[in-house]
Amino acid sequence: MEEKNLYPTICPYCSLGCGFFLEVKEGKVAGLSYMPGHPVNEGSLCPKGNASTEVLTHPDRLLHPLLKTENGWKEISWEEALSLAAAKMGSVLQEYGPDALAFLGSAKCSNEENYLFQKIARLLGTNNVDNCARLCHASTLTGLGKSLGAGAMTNPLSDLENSDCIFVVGSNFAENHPVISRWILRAKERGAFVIVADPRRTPSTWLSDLFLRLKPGTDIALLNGMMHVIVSEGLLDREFIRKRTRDFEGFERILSEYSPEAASAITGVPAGDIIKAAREYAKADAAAILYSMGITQHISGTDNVIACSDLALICGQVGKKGAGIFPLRGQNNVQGACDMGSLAEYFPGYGKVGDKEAAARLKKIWAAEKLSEKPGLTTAKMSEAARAGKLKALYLLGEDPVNSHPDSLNVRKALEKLDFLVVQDIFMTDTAEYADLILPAAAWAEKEGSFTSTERRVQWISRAIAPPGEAKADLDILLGFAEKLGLGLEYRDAGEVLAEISRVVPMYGGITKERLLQAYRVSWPCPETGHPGTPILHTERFNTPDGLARLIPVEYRSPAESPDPAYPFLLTTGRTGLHYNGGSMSKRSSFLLEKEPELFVEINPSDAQTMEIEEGNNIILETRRGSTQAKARLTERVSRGVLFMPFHFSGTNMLTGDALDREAGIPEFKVSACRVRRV
Amino acid sequence: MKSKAYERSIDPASSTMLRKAENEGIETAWDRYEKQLPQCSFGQLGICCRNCNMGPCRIDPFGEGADKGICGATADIIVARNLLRMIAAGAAAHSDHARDAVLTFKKMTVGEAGSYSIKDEAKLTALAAEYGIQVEERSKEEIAAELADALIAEFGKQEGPIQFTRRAPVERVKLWTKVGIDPRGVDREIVECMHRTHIGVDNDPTHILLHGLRTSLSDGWGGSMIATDVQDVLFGTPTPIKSTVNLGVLAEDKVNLVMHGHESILSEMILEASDDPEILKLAKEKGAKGINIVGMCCTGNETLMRHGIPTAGNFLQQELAVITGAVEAMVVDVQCIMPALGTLTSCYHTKFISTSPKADFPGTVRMEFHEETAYEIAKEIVRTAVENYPNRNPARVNIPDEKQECMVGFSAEAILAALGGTPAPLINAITGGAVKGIGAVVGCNNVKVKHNYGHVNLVKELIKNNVLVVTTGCNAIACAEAGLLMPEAAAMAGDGLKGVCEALGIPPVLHMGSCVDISRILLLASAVAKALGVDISDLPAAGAAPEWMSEKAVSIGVYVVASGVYTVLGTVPPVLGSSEVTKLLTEGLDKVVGATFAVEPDPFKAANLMLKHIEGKRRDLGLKP
Amino acid sequence: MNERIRLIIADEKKCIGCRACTSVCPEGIIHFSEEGGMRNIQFPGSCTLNCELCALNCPENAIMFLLREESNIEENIEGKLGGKLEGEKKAGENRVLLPDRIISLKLMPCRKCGATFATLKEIEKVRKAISEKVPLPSGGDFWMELCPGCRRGTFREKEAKTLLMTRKF
Amino acid sequence: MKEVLIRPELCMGCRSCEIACAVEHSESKNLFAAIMEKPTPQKRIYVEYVPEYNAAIPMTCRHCEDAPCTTVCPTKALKQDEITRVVTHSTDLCIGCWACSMVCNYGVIGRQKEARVAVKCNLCPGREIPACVEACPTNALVFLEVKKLSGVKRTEAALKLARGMQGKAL
Amino acid sequence: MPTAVYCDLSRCIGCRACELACQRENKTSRISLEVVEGLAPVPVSCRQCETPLCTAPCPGGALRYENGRLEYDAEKCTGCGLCILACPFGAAVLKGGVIERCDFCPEKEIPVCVATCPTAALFCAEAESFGKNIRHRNVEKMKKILDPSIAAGREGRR
Repeated sequence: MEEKNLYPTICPYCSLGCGFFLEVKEGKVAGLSYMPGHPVNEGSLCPKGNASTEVLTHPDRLLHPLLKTENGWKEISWEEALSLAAAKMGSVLQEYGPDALAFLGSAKCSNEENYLFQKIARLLGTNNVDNCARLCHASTLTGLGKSLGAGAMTNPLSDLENSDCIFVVGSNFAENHPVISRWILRAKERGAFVIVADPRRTPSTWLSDLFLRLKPGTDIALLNGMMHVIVSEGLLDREFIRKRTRDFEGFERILSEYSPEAASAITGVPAGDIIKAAREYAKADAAAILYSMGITQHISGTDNVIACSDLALICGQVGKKGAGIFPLRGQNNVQGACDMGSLAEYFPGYGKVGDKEAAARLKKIWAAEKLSEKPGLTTAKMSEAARAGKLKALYLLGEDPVNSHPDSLNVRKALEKLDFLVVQDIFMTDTAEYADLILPAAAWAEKEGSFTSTERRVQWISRAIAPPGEAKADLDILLGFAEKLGLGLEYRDAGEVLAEISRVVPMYGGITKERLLQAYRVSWPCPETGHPGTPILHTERFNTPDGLARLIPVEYRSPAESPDPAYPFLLTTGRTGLHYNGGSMSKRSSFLLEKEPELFVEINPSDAQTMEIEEGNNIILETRRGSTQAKARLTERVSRGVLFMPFHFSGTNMLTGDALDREAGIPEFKVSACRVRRV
Repeated sequence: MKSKAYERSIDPASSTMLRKAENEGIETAWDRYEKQLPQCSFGQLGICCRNCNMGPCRIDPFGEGADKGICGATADIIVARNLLRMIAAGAAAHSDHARDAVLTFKKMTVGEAGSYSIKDEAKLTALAAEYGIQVEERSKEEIAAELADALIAEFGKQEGPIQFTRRAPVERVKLWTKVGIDPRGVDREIVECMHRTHIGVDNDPTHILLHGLRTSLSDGWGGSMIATDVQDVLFGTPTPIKSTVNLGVLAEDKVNLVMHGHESILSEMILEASDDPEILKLAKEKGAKGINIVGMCCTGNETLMRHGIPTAGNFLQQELAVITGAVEAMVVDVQCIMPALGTLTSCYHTKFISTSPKADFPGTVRMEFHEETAYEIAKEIVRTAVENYPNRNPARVNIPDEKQECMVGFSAEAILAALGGTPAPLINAITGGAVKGIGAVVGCNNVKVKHNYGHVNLVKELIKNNVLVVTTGCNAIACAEAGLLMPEAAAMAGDGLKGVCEALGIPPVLHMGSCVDISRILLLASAVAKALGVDISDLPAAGAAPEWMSEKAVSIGVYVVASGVYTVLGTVPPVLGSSEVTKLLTEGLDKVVGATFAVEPDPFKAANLMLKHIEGKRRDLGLKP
Repeated sequence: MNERIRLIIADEKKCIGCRACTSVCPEGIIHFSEEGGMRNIQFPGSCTLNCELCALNCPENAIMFLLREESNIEENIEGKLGGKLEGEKKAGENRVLLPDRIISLKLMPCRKCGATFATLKEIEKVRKAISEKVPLPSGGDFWMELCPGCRRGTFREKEAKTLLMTRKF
Repeated sequence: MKEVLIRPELCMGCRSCEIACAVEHSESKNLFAAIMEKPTPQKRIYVEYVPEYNAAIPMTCRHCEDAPCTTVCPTKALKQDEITRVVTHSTDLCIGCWACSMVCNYGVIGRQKEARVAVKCNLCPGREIPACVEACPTNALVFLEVKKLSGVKRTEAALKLARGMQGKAL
Repeated sequence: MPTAVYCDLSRCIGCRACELACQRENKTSRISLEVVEGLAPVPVSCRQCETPLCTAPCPGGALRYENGRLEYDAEKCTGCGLCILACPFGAAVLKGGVIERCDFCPEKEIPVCVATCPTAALFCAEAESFGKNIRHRNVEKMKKILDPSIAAGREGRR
């Protein structure tokens, strides 16, 4: 057998940060090997992980910088491309001021790249920088930030095995983060009680001991109902509340309206089940809450997150082994992109834009004369501004807003309206079709850099193979772009960028390339060299000024849209096990595509019967924003009156609304009123 | 499901008592056995180990579960270790019995054992000669004192052979030395057994078993043989005598005192005390026509063969004697005494008197026995029995009618005497083919076998085939009860044996004593072998223990085999869990000591195995088939 | 070695239509097609290849070769096949050129999905082989009437049924 | 129907049931002969140990209604009697595919290695009481109808109560 | 060692990583997973029967039961496909004249489907280990209903 070299790497798909080895033969990827020693996945990989190498070798990869001309795309040199980009952006800056520029970072790119990207934006004088975390977990940042002082997962995933009760709400982990099932099952083997609250009967619910089938968007009612039970039955951890939290008094009052019966009326979950769930959660020695986009992607997303946090706090289920709050992030570096300040309202390390002190600190390190003090535009606002003509130029780093953002018709309009659009990606996307300039980037294994997984684990990926064609590492492209802009950013490699990051971002203080290469498993906060990292947060104090967590009462609000006679169905969206987000990667895997080739909609068989829809029929779905066609899939997974569509295929987000969470600006992907008819 | 009384014993007297027990709601060993069923399979196969407190460990005999103990011991190791411990315990029982006899003997020589005296001077002189003790011009007490010291020294002998082992044919001794199993002092060997079986010492099954052979030899040719010979010197070497056996020997109108256990030291004194006029007078006063002393088990064998004292039964009849309701006192010393007697005697008027400093039981009247005041204590014991006579409830008395005459007391010396002072007639009978060979049938009773069924049928089958049977222990009593110990039983024998018995006026089954007296059988075998000029293993002889149960029997079995006698066991020893040990015992030992074990619960088939073996040996010796 | 023309003679009675010959033929000159519930195996009349892979791989020994030059070829063929073969005899030569032969075998439709999946003869052979190995009672080999896909499906459904019995949610 | 019911609180973990089962399903039905037999006799009851409680639980076929093992068995080697509900297994028909073992919710379908077939409890045909039950020294295994067992348990509980009351009265 | 790839169905989440891994390793996926009614995922692959029916009609001895396992010799395979017709599970397919069935990924330490399974539902083991696992799980369940007083009692017995 020929010699194959094994390169350790981290899966480029979701945020768990699973490790595996790339088999490289003669500079080409020959396959992958499992890594049983990796602390997150213990060698296992979900289907997407298994298909990840197909991305590297796919013929659709962008190989050259492309310029849009009247005769279609024209290959140009890097020199031309970067000069053009700098010139165009520069002229917009001159003509309309910095806030006519916007930068959309990528949760798929490394910490170093995101850092550099936002640094470029901020040095140019704008805070119009954001990333797709806005679409999934912005509410976690704001919600947990408010209550606990840190918007991140409190415990490592493997710690789930120490939990005695796992409460999963709004997360179909079994399909979206399959490896988590491993840890949940391990907890179950030890006798843990698993509660899953979801409107759909997903594979995650198969693993549960108690399934709460709530109506979409009624999470707060459920959580408040549970807390009502806990308070009225005296199951709360009074000592924890006294020592570690504040504002309990006001908090307690609001719960009185959420008796299990009242909660049951809103959520559709039997009152008995709410009581049972509350008791199991509160009585467990260590209980964990897992949540994901079923909590965050609502207009009440931030409140939903706070409700989860409240539940954990009143039961004292935070800051110890097996107990904590586990927001399951989406992208492989969504945590890192946020940490790096790829956010309109936060500097790197979560210094608030507008906070003089934070700005001063940054100015000093960056040797910048001044930084904008005005919070920038979030993704949705960018689209709005572009449509209004206020935003002129946009630099997209590995993003596909046409597919991944809600209300895609409006997104398309916005993109059309732009004067100049640069798209830096590895594949041609629907969004890239609108670009003026396309820059071919390197995929994850073709470059180096650090990535921060959902459990705050910072891991280093080394370059295993060269990028195809003329494609370049994002970092190199950005450095070239900055040079053309005359920003004078001089870094030799990602390691040097990380060295600066460790000075700028306090919790990365002790994280260096050398350290990550030795043991690719450091969890932040790691404030200084030699610090072992912090797998479990909040063990002693919370990250708030007084060290106490806040108990914040939240009220149930009905979703922005509810089914009505005109639009009688409630449409919810999510992911399937085989595809990933916009699908620009997963749909390029022949296998994944073969198994899940097209857009489908899950509909309850009895609804289907009423509508005379049969398995496999093409049906048209319409919302107030648009319509799309999909294959009907009849299944008991969804209850009557509910439809489910994955968002991997273009079409789904034509239907979703653009109602936003007022604090985090996250769109309500999860609930839309919808009507259905056969083709 | 309770078995019927007639299914439990072939002896009508015993069946009668079992029915009585059932009617009275009395529990016996058979009932307790049935409550134990099914018995633990791990135990039956010998594959559980409790030698350390990491355990208990056990091996799955069907290979699905554990194949090793915690320390790593395999089934083979565990079985071998357990077997060695059984041997050690059996050897300890015999040799400790012997020690008591020798110590009494020693005390007697210094005048501390008041009432004991030397009854067989000839044997004393012979033994002294064996030990090279000067006999000329010395008083018998002087000789005895020196002999006693020499015998006491045998127990703790660290190096060098036990003197009595040299009674074996030279070839045998050579073989033992070659294999490395020529025994040292029995105390040392037993201690070494316990050491070897401690966790982490000896873990090679063959190596362990070789020490088992050695230990058992130190019992057979040491402990047991010393016990026999010293008791002969003290109480007389048995000579043929007639008596009666079975439960019917209990007397309806006399004070019945049952002596149960193994040591003669006690029984001899009780016999003397029962003749005390004072006591006899008391008995009369209490309304009894006299005092009826009867034996039970091996104490029974001892008094039977030395004094013709009737014997009430063997091991499994101990409870039945009490159940007659006619026993005033059950006096026990050591070995094979069921603790159940405590509860049982409390259901009747019987006094359960324990006497040994070593052995006490629940529900006993304690009357500890010491040589210095032996007679006084014995008298006190008999008095207690007599005084208990009025408490007897005649309504509950039911003494079976069955009693059987028997001729007993064939010590090796007595057999020689019966043959006219030389083994020649026997040798001639064997070489001539009238007697095919010698069968040694011994051993206990065991509830797993219908009481006496194995014993009696096996013996009958052997004599029918012209095999002269020598017997000891519970088998001897079983044979006696079946009438096989009468010269008239020759009628049941084959023609050849019948002729020899009729000519000599002896029974076809010769009673050689208690279980400790199997040493007498070894001596007889040695004598015959020497006369034929061969090793014991060449003799047309075989052994059997059809109903064995005790650890003593294990030790006996092993020393008999180690001495060269093929032995058939009637109940399965706890070794089958190890194929290696089983193979060694049933095949491998032939290469080591020229004899092996066989297991055959069916007495007829067992007899066949023995006959086949005897025929084989005859063929090897070139004798007429 | 001279290129010799050999006649391929396939025995219609023996052939079960397994297609082993079609898959091993290095030149792919044995074809098969399925239509109208029949599987047709098309053998060329002759073959110039110096191989006998199709004959070697035929599980029923239904294929044999004859050299065209062999004498009394008609007899040979007739003798071996027990029937008369229609061949073209060239004038003046004792040679036969056989036309392409098609063996048509009836296909079995899957009882569940209706798709044909094997010839009746194949099924019969396999049934017999199985019953010699395991004494299945009649109807004990229900799966023989299903296509492999439906067998998987049936088994899957059975397992799923047992799983759903224990699954609460 | 009568079932082999388990009273874990009485189980000493002696594994007598396992051995009795293997012996009963041997050629000779005799312990000493069975251990030498080939193929090795196989038990169909399993004593599982619960370390936390230092207790053991014997597990054997429950003869489920609508038994999953019979559903998936392709060759009908596993069959359920319609009336008695006893699930039996024919070694002749078994092809050793272990589909049954995959769906058995109690994990009590074992494997005869040498014969390469499944083995499972057949409630000892020809015996009034299954060997395992008979072998149990503490009556942790009983052969009863479920209803009856509840009756037994009630009686026991009542006895316990009564004793407790007596104790107090004294 | 007659082992097979088994699935603990109660753990399977129907993610199909097994199919994908197998396809990557063996070009054709030899394990097939469908989610019945969207609720019950069941992977099907060669059961590695101990009395395999597929060997019965095999003419060339390419499939045979040897050394305690089902052996396949592609050299001897005639590609007649009769084995596929014999299999009750439809667990093998004929592709390019050879039989595609689970052979435990001989080049890997453990079959890739087992290695990749996120929930460890798939495992490669001897047949009897399956029952053992389930029994242990049942013990865990029964433990909860065991009377705690027993535990106390047993302590004394220990």
